Amino acid sequence: MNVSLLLILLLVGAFATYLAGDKLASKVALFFSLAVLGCSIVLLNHFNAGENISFINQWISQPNISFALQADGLSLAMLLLTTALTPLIIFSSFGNEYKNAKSFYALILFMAFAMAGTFLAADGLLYYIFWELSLIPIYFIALLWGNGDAEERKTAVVKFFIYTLAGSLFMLVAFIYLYQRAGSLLIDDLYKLDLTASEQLWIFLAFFLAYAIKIPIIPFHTWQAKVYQKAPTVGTMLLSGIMLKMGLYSVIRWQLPIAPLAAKQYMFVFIALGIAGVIYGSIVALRQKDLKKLLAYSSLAHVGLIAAGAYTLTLDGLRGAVLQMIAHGFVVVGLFFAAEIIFRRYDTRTISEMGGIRSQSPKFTSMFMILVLASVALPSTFNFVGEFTVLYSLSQINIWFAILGGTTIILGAYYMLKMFQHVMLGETNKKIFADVTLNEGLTMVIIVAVLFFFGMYPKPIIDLITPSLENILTQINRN
Amino acid sequence: MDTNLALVLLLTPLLGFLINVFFGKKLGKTFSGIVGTLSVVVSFAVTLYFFGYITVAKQPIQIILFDWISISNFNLSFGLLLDQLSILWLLFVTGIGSLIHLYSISYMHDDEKMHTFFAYLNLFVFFMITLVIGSNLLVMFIGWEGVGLCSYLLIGFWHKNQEYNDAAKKAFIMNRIGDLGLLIGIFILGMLFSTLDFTTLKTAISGATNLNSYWLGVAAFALFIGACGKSAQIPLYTWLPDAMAGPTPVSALIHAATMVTAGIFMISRLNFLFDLTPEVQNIIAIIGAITALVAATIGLVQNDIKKVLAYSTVSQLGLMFLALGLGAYQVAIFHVVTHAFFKACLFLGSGSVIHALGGEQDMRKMGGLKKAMPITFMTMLVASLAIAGIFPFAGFWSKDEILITAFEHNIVLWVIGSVASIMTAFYMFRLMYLTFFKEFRGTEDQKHHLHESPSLITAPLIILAVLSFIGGLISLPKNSWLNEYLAPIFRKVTEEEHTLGTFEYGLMAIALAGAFIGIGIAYSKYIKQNSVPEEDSKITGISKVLYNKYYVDEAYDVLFVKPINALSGFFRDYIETSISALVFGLAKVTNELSFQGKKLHNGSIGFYLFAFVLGLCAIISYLFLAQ
Amino acid sequence: MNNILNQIGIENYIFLCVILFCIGVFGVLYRRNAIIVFMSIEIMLNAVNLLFVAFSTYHQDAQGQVFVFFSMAVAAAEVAVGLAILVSIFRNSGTIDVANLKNLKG
Amino acid sequence: MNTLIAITGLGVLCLLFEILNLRKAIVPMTIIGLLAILGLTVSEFNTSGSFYNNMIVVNKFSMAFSSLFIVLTIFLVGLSHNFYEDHQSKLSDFIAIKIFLLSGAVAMVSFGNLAMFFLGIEVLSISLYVLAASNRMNLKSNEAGMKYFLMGSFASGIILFGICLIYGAMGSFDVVEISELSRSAELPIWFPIGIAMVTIGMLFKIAAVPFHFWAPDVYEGSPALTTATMSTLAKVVAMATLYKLLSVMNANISYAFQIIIVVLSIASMTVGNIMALRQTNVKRMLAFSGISHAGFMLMALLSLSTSASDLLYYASTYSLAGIAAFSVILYVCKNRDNEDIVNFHGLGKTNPLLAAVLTGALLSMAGIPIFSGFFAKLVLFNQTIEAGYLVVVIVAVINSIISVGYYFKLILAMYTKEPNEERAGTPFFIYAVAVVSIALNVVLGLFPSLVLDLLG
Amino acid sequence: MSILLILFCILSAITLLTAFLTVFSKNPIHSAIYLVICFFSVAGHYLLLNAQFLAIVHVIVYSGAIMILFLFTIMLMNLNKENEVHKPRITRLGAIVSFCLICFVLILIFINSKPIADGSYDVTGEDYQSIKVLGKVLLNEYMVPFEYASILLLVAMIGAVLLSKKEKLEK
Repeated sequence: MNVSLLLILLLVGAFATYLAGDKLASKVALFFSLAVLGCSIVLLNHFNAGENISFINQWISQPNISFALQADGLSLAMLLLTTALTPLIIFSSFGNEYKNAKSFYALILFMAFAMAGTFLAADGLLYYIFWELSLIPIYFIALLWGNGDAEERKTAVVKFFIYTLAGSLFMLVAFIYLYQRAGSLLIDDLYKLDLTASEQLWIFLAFFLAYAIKIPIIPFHTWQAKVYQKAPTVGTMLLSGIMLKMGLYSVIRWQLPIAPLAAKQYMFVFIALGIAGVIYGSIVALRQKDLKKLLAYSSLAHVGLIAAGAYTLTLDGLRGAVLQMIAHGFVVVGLFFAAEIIFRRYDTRTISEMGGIRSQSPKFTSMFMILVLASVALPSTFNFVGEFTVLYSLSQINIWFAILGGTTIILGAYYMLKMFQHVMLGETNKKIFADVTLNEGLTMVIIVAVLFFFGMYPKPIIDLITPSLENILTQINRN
Repeated sequence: MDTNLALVLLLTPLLGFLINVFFGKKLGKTFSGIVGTLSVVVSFAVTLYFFGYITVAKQPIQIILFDWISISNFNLSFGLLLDQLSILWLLFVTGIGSLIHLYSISYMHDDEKMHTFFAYLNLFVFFMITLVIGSNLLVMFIGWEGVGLCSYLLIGFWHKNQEYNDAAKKAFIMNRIGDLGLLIGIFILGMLFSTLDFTTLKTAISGATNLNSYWLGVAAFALFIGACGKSAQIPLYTWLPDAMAGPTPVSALIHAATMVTAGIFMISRLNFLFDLTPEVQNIIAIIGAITALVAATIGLVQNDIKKVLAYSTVSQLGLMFLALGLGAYQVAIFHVVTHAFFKACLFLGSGSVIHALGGEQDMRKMGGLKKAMPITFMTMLVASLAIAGIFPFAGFWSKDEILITAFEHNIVLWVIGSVASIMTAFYMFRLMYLTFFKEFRGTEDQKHHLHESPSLITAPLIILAVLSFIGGLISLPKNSWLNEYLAPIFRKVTEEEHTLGTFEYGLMAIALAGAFIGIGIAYSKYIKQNSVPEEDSKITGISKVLYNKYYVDEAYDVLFVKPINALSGFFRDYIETSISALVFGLAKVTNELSFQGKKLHNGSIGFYLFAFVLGLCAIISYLFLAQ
Repeated sequence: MNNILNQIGIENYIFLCVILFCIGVFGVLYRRNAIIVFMSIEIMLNAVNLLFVAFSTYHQDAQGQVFVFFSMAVAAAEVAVGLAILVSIFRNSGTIDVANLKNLKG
Repeated sequence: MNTLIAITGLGVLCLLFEILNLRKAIVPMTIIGLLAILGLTVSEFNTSGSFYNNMIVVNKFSMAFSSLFIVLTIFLVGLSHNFYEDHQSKLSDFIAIKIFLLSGAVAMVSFGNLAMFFLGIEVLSISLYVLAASNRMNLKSNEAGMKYFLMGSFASGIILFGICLIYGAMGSFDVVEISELSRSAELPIWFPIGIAMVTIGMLFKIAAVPFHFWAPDVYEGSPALTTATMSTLAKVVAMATLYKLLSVMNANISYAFQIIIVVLSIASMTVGNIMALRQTNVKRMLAFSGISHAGFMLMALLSLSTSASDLLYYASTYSLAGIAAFSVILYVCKNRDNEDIVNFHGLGKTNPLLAAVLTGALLSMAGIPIFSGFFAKLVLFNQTIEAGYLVVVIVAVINSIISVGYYFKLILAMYTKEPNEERAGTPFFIYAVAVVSIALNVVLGLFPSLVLDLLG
Repeated sequence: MSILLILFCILSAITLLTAFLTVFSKNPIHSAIYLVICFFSVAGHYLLLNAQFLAIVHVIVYSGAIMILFLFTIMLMNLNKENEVHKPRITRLGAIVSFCLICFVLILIFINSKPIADGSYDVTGEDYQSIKVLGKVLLNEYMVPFEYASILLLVAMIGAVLLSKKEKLEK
């Protein structure tokens, strides 16, 4: 049993969903995504038992490209994030009616396929292909099932597509260059490369462009808010929950170990950029009028911190970044789902048109509150574990980084609570807010449970990722 | 056994919380109140057991539950530490907590969300216990933030009122500013000593030979900022008066007796650290003294009964910080305990008044309640005397110790502390006079309904009044049980035992005299002259400045809130759009190029061939002439 | 047998052909009448044919002359097709002015 | 050699079918015949040799490209059935011309003598002139034919002049002799000039900047199927021939010449992509896209000795994507008087399959992974960086980004706009061609080694 | 100056002059006539180079066939008038500039090239351009191109027919 099974299952799932027809599509998709989740848990067990679950096979002889899927702790953690969030996201969409549902759900599974592939690929080209492949489904999901004015949406989505593609193409050039040097794109061969400092810098920058746009790090973030706003919530969840983690994962997996000298030399610049994102994102989020846009900027702030953590090149930084990635994945999905729940009832995403929901649905309020609190990294939630570790690593580099990055806990609380106040509190709203349905409640409860469980007991994840991060760290420090 | 009991101690409030959250509505109001109260009472009982244990065994109990967070240079486990300090805190947290829960059963009975209220209260107790018994800084931090959260939830309990929500938000954010400081302190400590565990930290610091005093100072200062946030010291105090928006029991429990003392707890916990950083201690003392004075001055003119108590709380906390800064931890703790008694009593009493008046909090519309509410009056009088520092009430002893310590260190601090005390006496009795004496100034309707509160309310009041009266006994000069009890925690506790000479008696007398002066002024103004504070609009001069709290809120608004919001608008409207325009600009440029290029492709064969020939010539001449 | 180029020189032929070729190019560019443009193209081809023959003599090799036959065939074929197109344009638009062929642009 | 003979035979057979009144059998029989020829070619793939005094040289390169051309012609013939429905009486002529065009193409990649090369290119060109102008009642078609003819003849003149100079320098038309001589002796300057002029003539055929001006006009004006032929078959043929010419006759390209190629490649990519942005006519847009692809393919000339298989791969993917795209265009724009982008509105709703095919084709051209266009660009970039021209690759990358802009314009039109009217009928041949070609494209993407190792 | 050279010069002068006149004449008929003269002078060059067969073929094909085709077309379209509108000045300027440029560049290159042979050219003494030899080369070595040229002509024929044939309106 190896990891390729997962990918096959997802792909088969996508086709099956498409063939199942509009009525059954959502259920088939859920079934397959759950199957994949189960499968990945089984794989995790195999992995923990020390079995080899990699899959490496020659694919193209000239140039020498392998179909290499490798799973270490880091990949598995990200894979689990993907496979756990996918059924959640699919399940969360059960309250909505989508036209042409079969394509919709098939695209979701296809996207999960591409993202899982990105996390597993151990060959540069294969990785790149999955990376690019994940763009297409989200492009269509955002374009066809999105909301708001069609023209505006089109502009936003196309901008997003071209922008991210632009970044990643430079990564491709870097990969080709690396191929010239290494004669192979297998990650182990790339790690072994002995590049000069200037080569490393250029490669680092090429990678950075791709990742900075995907993550996004300011000032490459301008696509984000609009797309999050315009995409259907499912798309936004996929984007923010999993897809932007691809960028962060790639920083750790590809960028840092391949070009460690550059990473070390310009560490401060990139940390500073990440932290600037934290502050900037938080401040911009303060006065957003659209709920989804606000969440988008909050996401910008959070990933800025994660990126800063990753660029510290310390074990704490990397570990904190990974933990925070997973935590943020769950929280942000939950938050966007909350926005969707409100949208289903009020038919608006404008904050000023909300308010007074708490007296109508206390259950929903509590769950939303918990998500908000998790998002501002209240201790005992999973986010705190990540944020604490990241901030700690920043403080080891320079205490000012920690202080500036730490403003997230102040500003984050400010905008999140302000949002919560205007969305949920106040005089009872005149519009009717039906209580959350079982489906919605279940989704929220699962997310909340995950956040609390790993907030108090992150050890399984820490144990899973630490060896591989240590391995990467030795690669970074190899010369 | 100990582990299980400790878990019972910790988890019963959580259980109460869960029951109230999930089944609160079905249980019915009374029952949910009982569940909430019982869960705290159980904790209290367990605490008593531990108290007994610790007094006998004198050995702290340390429990490690599970590994929590891994940091590269150390592991953080989720552990509990039950030593003298934490058990002392637990005693009044759960003890007063039980009383206030009891009180709330009656007080909140008319509120439709009573089960929610109890849920939050239980949650608060749970987090407070976590804060107190956490074995390392980070577990403490869970509680630290958790109580902040509960404070937020309870201040905004009446969530339909956006002003209350604003207050709640403000409290949370102010606290978070402090929390950042605390985190920074934690980071530095972790970096320096590779541990955050209190016991190992203590051995590490005391055992270390060449300490980096700079970083140690920074750490201590950062931690102090955290304490400032939680314990409402300058400059982070403004949230506490606003926090009175919450139900009165909350004010009593969280914003007077327990949560706001967390800062003092933390500093006492880390006394070994602060002892090594005298500069920071000086800062603490100065900040504490200034806070005491400033808050007291503001308290002089407030008309909202709870606001007066709130500023009084800030002022008293300032005094406690003054003591902390002077290294007299046990004195500060003594004041914490007595303050918990009388301030809780005052708040609950004011709650009783407010309850009777159907929600009225403005003292200008009260008066003459003495007859209608005798028990409330009596208990509040006792508490007021205690806070004013009248012999032999509890406050006298604790406050006096602080002032004596201050006098020993720095006369200026003593003067400030004394002035603050005099003011305290004044505004407390201003409150008493305005509320209970003379004629009732409210509406007829209210007058009609005036009544003494039910026994569920008065019983806690009486207990607390008694405690306020006798609380001083735990640390009498010369014969301090408290100092002895806390001896294992504080290094210098024995050295600093006061000698009780004439000098000290003199100071006591001065303090007592000051208190009487304050009461006297209040008496002459509000009983003799029978004056009632003016309408808001008529307040002028200094009192206007004071009434508006020195305009600190406004200043903060102008200095921080408005700029950040303006910046947000600026970022949103200009920076975002211009970065976006930059990206779009590239697209526009290419598009424009395309448009211009279309003119080049004009459909004329002649031009096409001309380009062909030009290209040919260019290539040929480059290849064969330019070489 | 004497090589005629000994008396004339291959360069002269080259220059002649180049100039003739360029006149053809010039004609294509200069005139708007499609027929004349065709003729100019024929001039270009003829210039090359002449050069072929000259080179054939230069190398004393028959291949160059053989190639001229192919070139002629090509020229004939091109003219046939070109004139057919021209005729249909003339039928549709009544003009053979190439400058009027500007419907397709942009 | 057999391939060439068979193809010309098939062409003549086509004409005979008309005489024998077997009009209905023409398309199927031609396809069967072409398949047979394809089989023949593939079966002889590993036999190499020269025929008839070195007139035709058969090797892997020529066989591979010939097979590609045959495949493309099969598709084009398949599409003819539907396209010439209303021109039944001329069907045989059209098909025959296409077959002869194919024979010209095969001659061009398997020539051993410049005479064959010249005749081949003329057969190809003349066929295309005729096809471009073949909608005789349509002035646009006439204009396209005229423009193509005038400029094409001009280019033929240049090529002929080049050949003449090569002959003058070498005294032979035989490429083997020429290449031997070019290595050994001290060359008269005529030879490089001749090479340059032939190259320029070929650059015209593949529509590289600044010799590209004809392409958009002619593509736009020609009947759609002819445009398909030009943009797929003709372009690929010209590119392969140019590659063969340069690699066979002139193994050591001078540095200056490489600079020229770099500049032209960059210019073609940039101009093609930028110009395509504002086009509303789909054929015109694809013309500019074709120009940019020509620029990409020119990169193969920077590493002549090693890039044959890369070029083959690029050519296959590009032309297969082109065929797929054009088959959809043919379907959509049938009975419309233009190919405006408006016609594509709502295709995603009315005909999801064809919309998906077109999307796939465009994504392949844009170089999005899993479609083979991506791998084609990849191997080409790889080759070019290896040759040391990183700049070209970076410009190419920037151009790929720009290209997404207009490819997606079409995709957006299909999926986000409301359909304006129903399209009737599901012509089998068009569906078959569209699906098979895009499927082949994807298969090439999944197994690039199938093609990349062919010429290894 | 040998006679041959003088002959060459005269012929060249005629060729170039008539070529120019072809381009410049306003009347298409005149152009056609000048072109015929030009072709004849090229045939003279062929004769000068001793390629008699080619000269004759040239006259037959060009002057006989192609030119007649041109003339037919001109007559058919009734174009024998000087009705051509003058091109805009910029176009003419462009034409002249490109003419000068291409002439200049090409001639400069050829002048720059080193002299091929100083006065003495290969003389093999073999017969290489009699009809017999040409026939042999054409039908032996160049058999395939020769055959293939027929395809070319066939294509041209089909094409011409295709372009001018009227369709029977079946539907």
